[in-house]
Amino acid sequence: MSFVSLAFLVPLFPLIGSIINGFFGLKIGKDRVSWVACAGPVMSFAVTLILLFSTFFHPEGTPYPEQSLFTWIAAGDLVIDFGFQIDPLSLVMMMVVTGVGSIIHIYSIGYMYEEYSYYRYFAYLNLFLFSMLLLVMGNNLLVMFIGWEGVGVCSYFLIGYYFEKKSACDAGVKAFVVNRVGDFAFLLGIFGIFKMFGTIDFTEVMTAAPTTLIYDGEAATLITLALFIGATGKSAQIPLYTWLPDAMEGPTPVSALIHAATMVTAGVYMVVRCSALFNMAPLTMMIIALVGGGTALFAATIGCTQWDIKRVLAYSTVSQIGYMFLACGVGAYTAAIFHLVTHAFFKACLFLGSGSVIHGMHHEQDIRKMGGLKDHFPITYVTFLVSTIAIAGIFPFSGFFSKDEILYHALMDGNVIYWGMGISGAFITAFYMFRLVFLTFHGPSHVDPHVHPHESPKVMTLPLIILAFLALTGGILGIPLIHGWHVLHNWLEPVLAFDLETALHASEVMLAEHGHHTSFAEVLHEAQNKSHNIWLEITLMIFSVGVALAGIATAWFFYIKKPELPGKLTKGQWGFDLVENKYYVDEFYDETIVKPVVKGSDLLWRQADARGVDGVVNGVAWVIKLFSRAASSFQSGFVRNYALIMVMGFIFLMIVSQIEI
Amino acid sequence: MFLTFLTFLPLIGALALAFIPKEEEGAIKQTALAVAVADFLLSLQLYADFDTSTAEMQFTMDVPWITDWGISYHVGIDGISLLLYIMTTMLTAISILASFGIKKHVKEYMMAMLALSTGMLGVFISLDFFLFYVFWEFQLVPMYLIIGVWGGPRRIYAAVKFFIYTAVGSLLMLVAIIWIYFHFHETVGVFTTDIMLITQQINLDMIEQKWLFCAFFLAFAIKVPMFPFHTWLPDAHVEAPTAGSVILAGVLLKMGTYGFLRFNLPLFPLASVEFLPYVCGLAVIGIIYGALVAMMQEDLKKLVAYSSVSHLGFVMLGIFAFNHYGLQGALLQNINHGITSGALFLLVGMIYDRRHTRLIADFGGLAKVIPVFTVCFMIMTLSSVGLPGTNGFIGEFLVLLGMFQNEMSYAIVATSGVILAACYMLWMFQRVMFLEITNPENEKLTDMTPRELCTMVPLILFVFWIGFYPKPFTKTFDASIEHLITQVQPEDAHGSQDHHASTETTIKMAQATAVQNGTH
Amino acid sequence: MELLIFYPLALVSVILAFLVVFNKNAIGSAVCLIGMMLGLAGVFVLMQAHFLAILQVIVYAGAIMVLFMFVIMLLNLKDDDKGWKMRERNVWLTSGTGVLMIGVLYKFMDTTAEAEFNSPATVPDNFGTAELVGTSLFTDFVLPFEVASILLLAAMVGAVVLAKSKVD
Amino acid sequence: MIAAPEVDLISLAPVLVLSVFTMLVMLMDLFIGKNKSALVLVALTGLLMAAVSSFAKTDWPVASFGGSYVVDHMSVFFTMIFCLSSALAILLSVDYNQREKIRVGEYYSLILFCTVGMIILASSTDLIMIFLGIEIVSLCLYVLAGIRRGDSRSNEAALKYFLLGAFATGFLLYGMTLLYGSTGTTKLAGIAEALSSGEALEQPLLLMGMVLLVAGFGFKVASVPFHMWTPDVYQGAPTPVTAFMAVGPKAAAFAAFFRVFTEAMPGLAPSWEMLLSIVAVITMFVGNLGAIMQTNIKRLLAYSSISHAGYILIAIIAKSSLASSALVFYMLAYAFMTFGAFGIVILLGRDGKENLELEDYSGLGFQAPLLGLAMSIFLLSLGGLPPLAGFVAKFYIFQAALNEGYVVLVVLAVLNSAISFYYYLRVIVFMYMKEPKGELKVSMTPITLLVIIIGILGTVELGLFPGPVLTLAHP
Amino acid sequence: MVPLSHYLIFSATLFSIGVLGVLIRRNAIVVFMCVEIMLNAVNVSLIAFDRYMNQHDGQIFSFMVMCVAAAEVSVGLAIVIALFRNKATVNLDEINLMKW
Repeated sequence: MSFVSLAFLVPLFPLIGSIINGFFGLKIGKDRVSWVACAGPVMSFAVTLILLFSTFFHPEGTPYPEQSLFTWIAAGDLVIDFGFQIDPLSLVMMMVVTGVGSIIHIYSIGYMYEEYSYYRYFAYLNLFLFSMLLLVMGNNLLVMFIGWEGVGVCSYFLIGYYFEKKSACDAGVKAFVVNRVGDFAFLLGIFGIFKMFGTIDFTEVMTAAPTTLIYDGEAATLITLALFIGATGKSAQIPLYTWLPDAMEGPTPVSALIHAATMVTAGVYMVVRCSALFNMAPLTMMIIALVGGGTALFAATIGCTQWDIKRVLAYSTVSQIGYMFLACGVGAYTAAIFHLVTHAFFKACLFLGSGSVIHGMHHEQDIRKMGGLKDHFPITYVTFLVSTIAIAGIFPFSGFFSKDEILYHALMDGNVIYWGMGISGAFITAFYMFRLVFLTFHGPSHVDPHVHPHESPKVMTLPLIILAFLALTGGILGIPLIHGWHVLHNWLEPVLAFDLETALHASEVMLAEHGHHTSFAEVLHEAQNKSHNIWLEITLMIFSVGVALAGIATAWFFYIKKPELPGKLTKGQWGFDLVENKYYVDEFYDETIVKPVVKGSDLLWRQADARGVDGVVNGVAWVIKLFSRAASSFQSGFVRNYALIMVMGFIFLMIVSQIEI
Repeated sequence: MFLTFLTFLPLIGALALAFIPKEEEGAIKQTALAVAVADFLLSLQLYADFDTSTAEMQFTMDVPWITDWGISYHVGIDGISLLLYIMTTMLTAISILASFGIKKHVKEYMMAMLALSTGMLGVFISLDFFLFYVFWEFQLVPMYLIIGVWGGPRRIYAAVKFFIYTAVGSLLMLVAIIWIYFHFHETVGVFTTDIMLITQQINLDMIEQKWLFCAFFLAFAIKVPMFPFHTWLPDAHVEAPTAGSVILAGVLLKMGTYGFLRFNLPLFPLASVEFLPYVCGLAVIGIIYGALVAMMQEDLKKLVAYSSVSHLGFVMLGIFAFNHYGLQGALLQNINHGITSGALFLLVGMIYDRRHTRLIADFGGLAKVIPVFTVCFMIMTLSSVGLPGTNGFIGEFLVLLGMFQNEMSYAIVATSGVILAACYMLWMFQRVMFLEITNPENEKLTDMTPRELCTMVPLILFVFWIGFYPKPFTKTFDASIEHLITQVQPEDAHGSQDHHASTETTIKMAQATAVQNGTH
Repeated sequence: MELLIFYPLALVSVILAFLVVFNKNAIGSAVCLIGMMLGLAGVFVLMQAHFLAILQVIVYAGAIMVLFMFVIMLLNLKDDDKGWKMRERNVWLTSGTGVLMIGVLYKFMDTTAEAEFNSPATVPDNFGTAELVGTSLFTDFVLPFEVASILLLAAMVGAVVLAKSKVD
Repeated sequence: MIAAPEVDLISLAPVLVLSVFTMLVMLMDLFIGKNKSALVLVALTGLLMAAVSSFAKTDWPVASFGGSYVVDHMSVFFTMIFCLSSALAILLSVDYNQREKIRVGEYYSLILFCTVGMIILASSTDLIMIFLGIEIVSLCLYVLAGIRRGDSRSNEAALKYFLLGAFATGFLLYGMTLLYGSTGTTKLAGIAEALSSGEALEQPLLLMGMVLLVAGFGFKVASVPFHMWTPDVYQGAPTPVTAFMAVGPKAAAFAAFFRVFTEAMPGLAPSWEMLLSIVAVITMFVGNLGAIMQTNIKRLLAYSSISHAGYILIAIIAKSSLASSALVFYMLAYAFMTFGAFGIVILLGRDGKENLELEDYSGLGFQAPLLGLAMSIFLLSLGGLPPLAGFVAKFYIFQAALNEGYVVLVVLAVLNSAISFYYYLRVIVFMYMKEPKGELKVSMTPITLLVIIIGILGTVELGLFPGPVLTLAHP
Repeated sequence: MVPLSHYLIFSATLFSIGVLGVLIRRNAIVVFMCVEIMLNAVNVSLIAFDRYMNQHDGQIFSFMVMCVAAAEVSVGLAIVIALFRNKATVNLDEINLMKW
């Protein structure tokens, strides 16, 4: 018996939890709700572990097992199974999702306990896990797409959890709609893949990709571009990132789980999952790298100016995911996944920490009204600091390893521009993260005297400790330098293996068939000549740690040493205003897309539809009525009129008959 | 014979109702419901006995009717009509259950509903042009009465508009039918109105096909309704009583798409291919336009009505994809739309019964007061949005996939409709269900009654059933779709390569384009 | 020669017809009508339709017109019909129609004048006599003749129904 | 020596039988007392006998009286329709006459006289006979329209009808004269022969004669622009007479119209097709458009009958034997629907108040459900909704026209059908969708109900199972 | 010898005068008299045709026309009388109870 047949249990447990809580949550009481809710992810985690261990013994070189539950859609030659794929990549994601998910579920018990619709929260959260697991486990694009949209909708519900707040609702809708824009492109990508491959099964597509697509061909570029746009929607990249900061309207654990650790990284996962396609499209790769790097830098700058503790973290998330895409863009998929994992740890911890603070501060989120909290929140402070150091990339915290791997690959496989963007982003990251720490936990207290800050209960701090520990040690997964020690790399190798030579050769053959003799020898040569330069890597590491420290120092200077300085410096600076207002991107979208669409629709309805299209219909009726009035107005009741009309009619017929002959 | 019995059972029921005294409203309601439910349950037998391996008509019955003109009572069901038929019986039962709250003229109302059911069922089973036309027009009358007598304030306007608008279209179809009748006699030598026979043997040249296509198109496009023939729909929906809207959205609109599948494609394959750009263009416009206009609606029913315009655009797109995916998607989307929009109208009707308003602005914060209702509404909203895992997704996906294989550009534009769908549905949902309760009247709302829940539960089940396991539904289509494609295909030989072709040819085509536009 | 008789007769008839239309007095109109009918009788004679000419005088100018006079007297109509004025809003319509009518008439005359009708057949002497007409009436046209009786009967019943004084 | 005239009394049997019964009615009226119900029986018997005797000759077509009278498929079928419509009219009048205190003796005999005229009209193939037939019918109708002598509307209707009718007779007569003048004969067959030789076609007067005939017949069948009398007369005439006028005489006029144009002037077809097409289209439009604004049910039905004349004209234009069957079938279907509808109009009237405004129909559908249903059936059938007689009839006419290739005409007719639904539905709107003003009191007089039931049966039967009648109607 | 066209034109003229009279007179009886002018005009044509074709059909026809005219006059005048009893007028412009 293969353990893979247990795979379906992984998403099933949260689903059951969700259904129980959703339907009976109000009746069974909060305690039972908590149990049911946490049991789901924890059991899933357990099953995932089993699957993980069974995969350790997977014979090399054989395809990874898939579990097909049933034929989902069948239309002609299109057969889509509802199936799961258990391979190293999905297992990594499943571990993250169920692991971090379990922790956050536990945390939520404490955080959400006072809520009336506690059960609803957990029902959503379990449902989210279910969708997320479908996303990562699906063995074809469409199952992935269920999860893809499912997490979107759960995110919508959870962002709008406080549905009485307008801002929360708006944020939810915004998140969903912006995600949908991405989904739109994703769908097109799926269509394109089907058109090219005749299947949407991951294994088949990825196997066929090198020999079916033409390297750098139009089809490859367009499909991957569509997929990538889909990813930008889900993973909050330029230009579709605007929903994520607003998504902070949701409860904080949600931000931790969905908007930091799991869902937003789905885009990265998808790109990695389809790496074979992306490898065929260097143009797309370039775009991905640019967008990723750009986002990393861009979001980081905004992060420096925000005052809401969660928003800072949100922009930080956007920025960190940018790094992951940067990695994808240069073909360093392992690095992307690595960063994804470590980011899940430290960012979840950061969010939960901020949640703890918010909880203890009675839902105060403005860091200007905090300060000096480290005494009130000892555990939170320590864990928060650990994660902050991790994100800043200080050795030997996890963030250091993953980020440096990305930066290294950006320089080696990409170019100095990518690296430049990355490294400047790193500096700013260190700066604004420590700005956050300093403003929140250090310095003088600005706490409202009516608020009595208090540390959170154990059920909340325990997860913090676990996550902080992971953030500290997560780097083990990818210790660099020594070949063979990069656990994650070895682990993912079979999934990401890509034979560029065969692919290029196949492309040459296909092009030749159409009379285009193109040689990809140069590309191949370039790719093969890349070698691991260990000294360069070490240099880069030292440099980037230095940069991070510089960032921390700057933050210290501005916010501890001379706390009055930032205010003075930024006052009246248009540049600062620009950044503080997030480059007015939201306003820009509002003016260029939302408002025109709304106004246009209104016009369309009131003018085009009601007056135009329906106007024609009613106009016809009106004309008929008019004619009708005319027709009966001849009926004057006077006999001689009638006779007159008869004569006129006769004459008319006379004339007609004369014309005819 | 069984089919005939099923079809006329509601009418018999309606006649039986005539003998129950007016005052005994309870008995009337129960009898009507019993008849409708019995009809539904019995119609399931059709599904059980249906042979999915053949595209032949099944359960046929062919009795000479007007022999002088070669008209016969010829009925039967194939994969295209089976599910529509069963859905009709189901929605009839549900709408009758949903109309128990009706206040005035209960007896007449129930009679009209049952008569309407017979009319609609007849449309789906008719295999004779004359018979088809009879049913097609016949069902207008009960629907007209349902809107006009039991509808809202502007009911008369809406009812008359509905009737006349539809009649205008179908009368031109009548002309076309007669024309075909004579043409068939001239070319084949038989006076007949048998659809099967004519479909098999008719031989029309391009010009003739074009004209006839247009005549049929108008009739069906109005019924669907396609942009720009859609304006009767919002009015009819807004004014119709709940059950009327359910039937209207659930079944009546399907007659249009059914007509395309049954007549336009098989009879006029050349013209269908010729007009593909226009029809698809209109469908795509309908998708976008319906969505945009729906976004601005202030009335819940109107919003759902415009969303129907948008959804039916998808169905049309699927039909004109001319391939298995598209057609399957279209057929499934037909069913989906019946379930989802039907449910949405039911839900809107429920809050209308409580608040006597449908204006979105009058609501807000309902989620807190009526949670069960909110959940149902949410599920249907998401189904309407086309969330994967619900029925809406499967249909839209297949349609768009099919169209993408055929004509990429339409599919791309149409796909953007899914974004807009999210916009208008969620925005509406937010304004109705979320936010603070602004209107104190909303605080006193009561949640769904068991009866109302009874109407919703089957629909919700279908939403997820089709969403996760559509096979029992799609398998009924397969043979018929294959058959339909072969009917359209022969004339479509060169164009068909890229839509029906195997993966290899698709790849080759794509490669050729890649070469032409390649970056090298 | 015949033209010399035809023209005056025709002229007089036309003038009398006009007088019927333009006479302000109903009695006057009736008298003119009688005159016109007599004129027509003359024209009939000119065409050798003697029998019809006699009938014209007896039935038309005699019986029918007497009935007219009788009713006019009976109703004791005053000169409430002031001439031939028409309702003003129809002036333009009527005049337009008149113009067109004249056009049609012109067209008619034009075509008739242009048409080369065969010169009249040489008719036997007894053409138009009661004998020949009667023979025709009782042989070829016996059915119309009989049917006319139904017509007259029906008319009689009708006239009685409507004109009976007692309303019951 | 006078040659013995060719007399074929057997061909003439229905006319003779009916004439005899007519006189019988008149005579009996004088001798039986106050209770006149026996007259109804006699009249109905007469009509029945006439209908039966129309089958005295079965080897159709039989021409007699030197080609001025014919017994053929059309004439026999029309005779049946006339007898049916007159019988229905008489039945419809029984209660009405009692209510309105109309002298029944003359009334019935006039209807019978009129029927005689109609039979003559439909069977004649001689211009003189046709002229006489038309005059018999018209004279009876003038009187019938004005038979409610105390009612000024009735008077007015009679006067209008009479003056315009006489005026139109002038046109008709002039047309016949010119036709006679250009062909030298009054027999339809002779005219056709003369025209077929081609020489007569050159006659300049022929065309004018044809136009005059269109005008003359157009008046009788109430086609635009010679329809002006219709609404007023239909409204003013007693309701049973209106129903009668709308069916019997109209059918007769159409029969003659059809005969004259298709049998006598096939050679001129290109020109009169054109004219009639124009007339038909205008008629349909004016009829339907005019009806939309009406608030009086009788006026509404009058306009509706105008529009129906337009549809029927299409059958004349199509002029095939299929068209003649279509014409016959249409008139039969029309008879059932119209009598049914007018029956309900009569039922709704009461002493002193006829309740003819649409407002008076408010709530009828729910207060008298069966009557409402019946009225809906008649109106929808008039509109041409399947599966009712009106639909099959229209279907038949469209068939005939399409078979001859008149697509545009049919499309226009079909559009008109759609327009017509508007006002038919309007009545239904009043019956079902408006609140009643007060309590409706409908006196269910049995004989009128009988007519309505016959109407329903006919309408539904012809709609659902037209087979047998179609077989009969097709030569 | 008078040409046929003369008779026809004469007849047409009279017919037109009759039509004119119908259109412009208000007195119902006079209007009816104008109709009689029209019928007479037709009779002229009929007999003229007869004369020129040496037939009797036209004369029979005009005989029937006279017959019909007589019948019409009796009915018509009866109608006028009936109307006059109710409304005491024969002015056509005052007789328009029913219109539109």
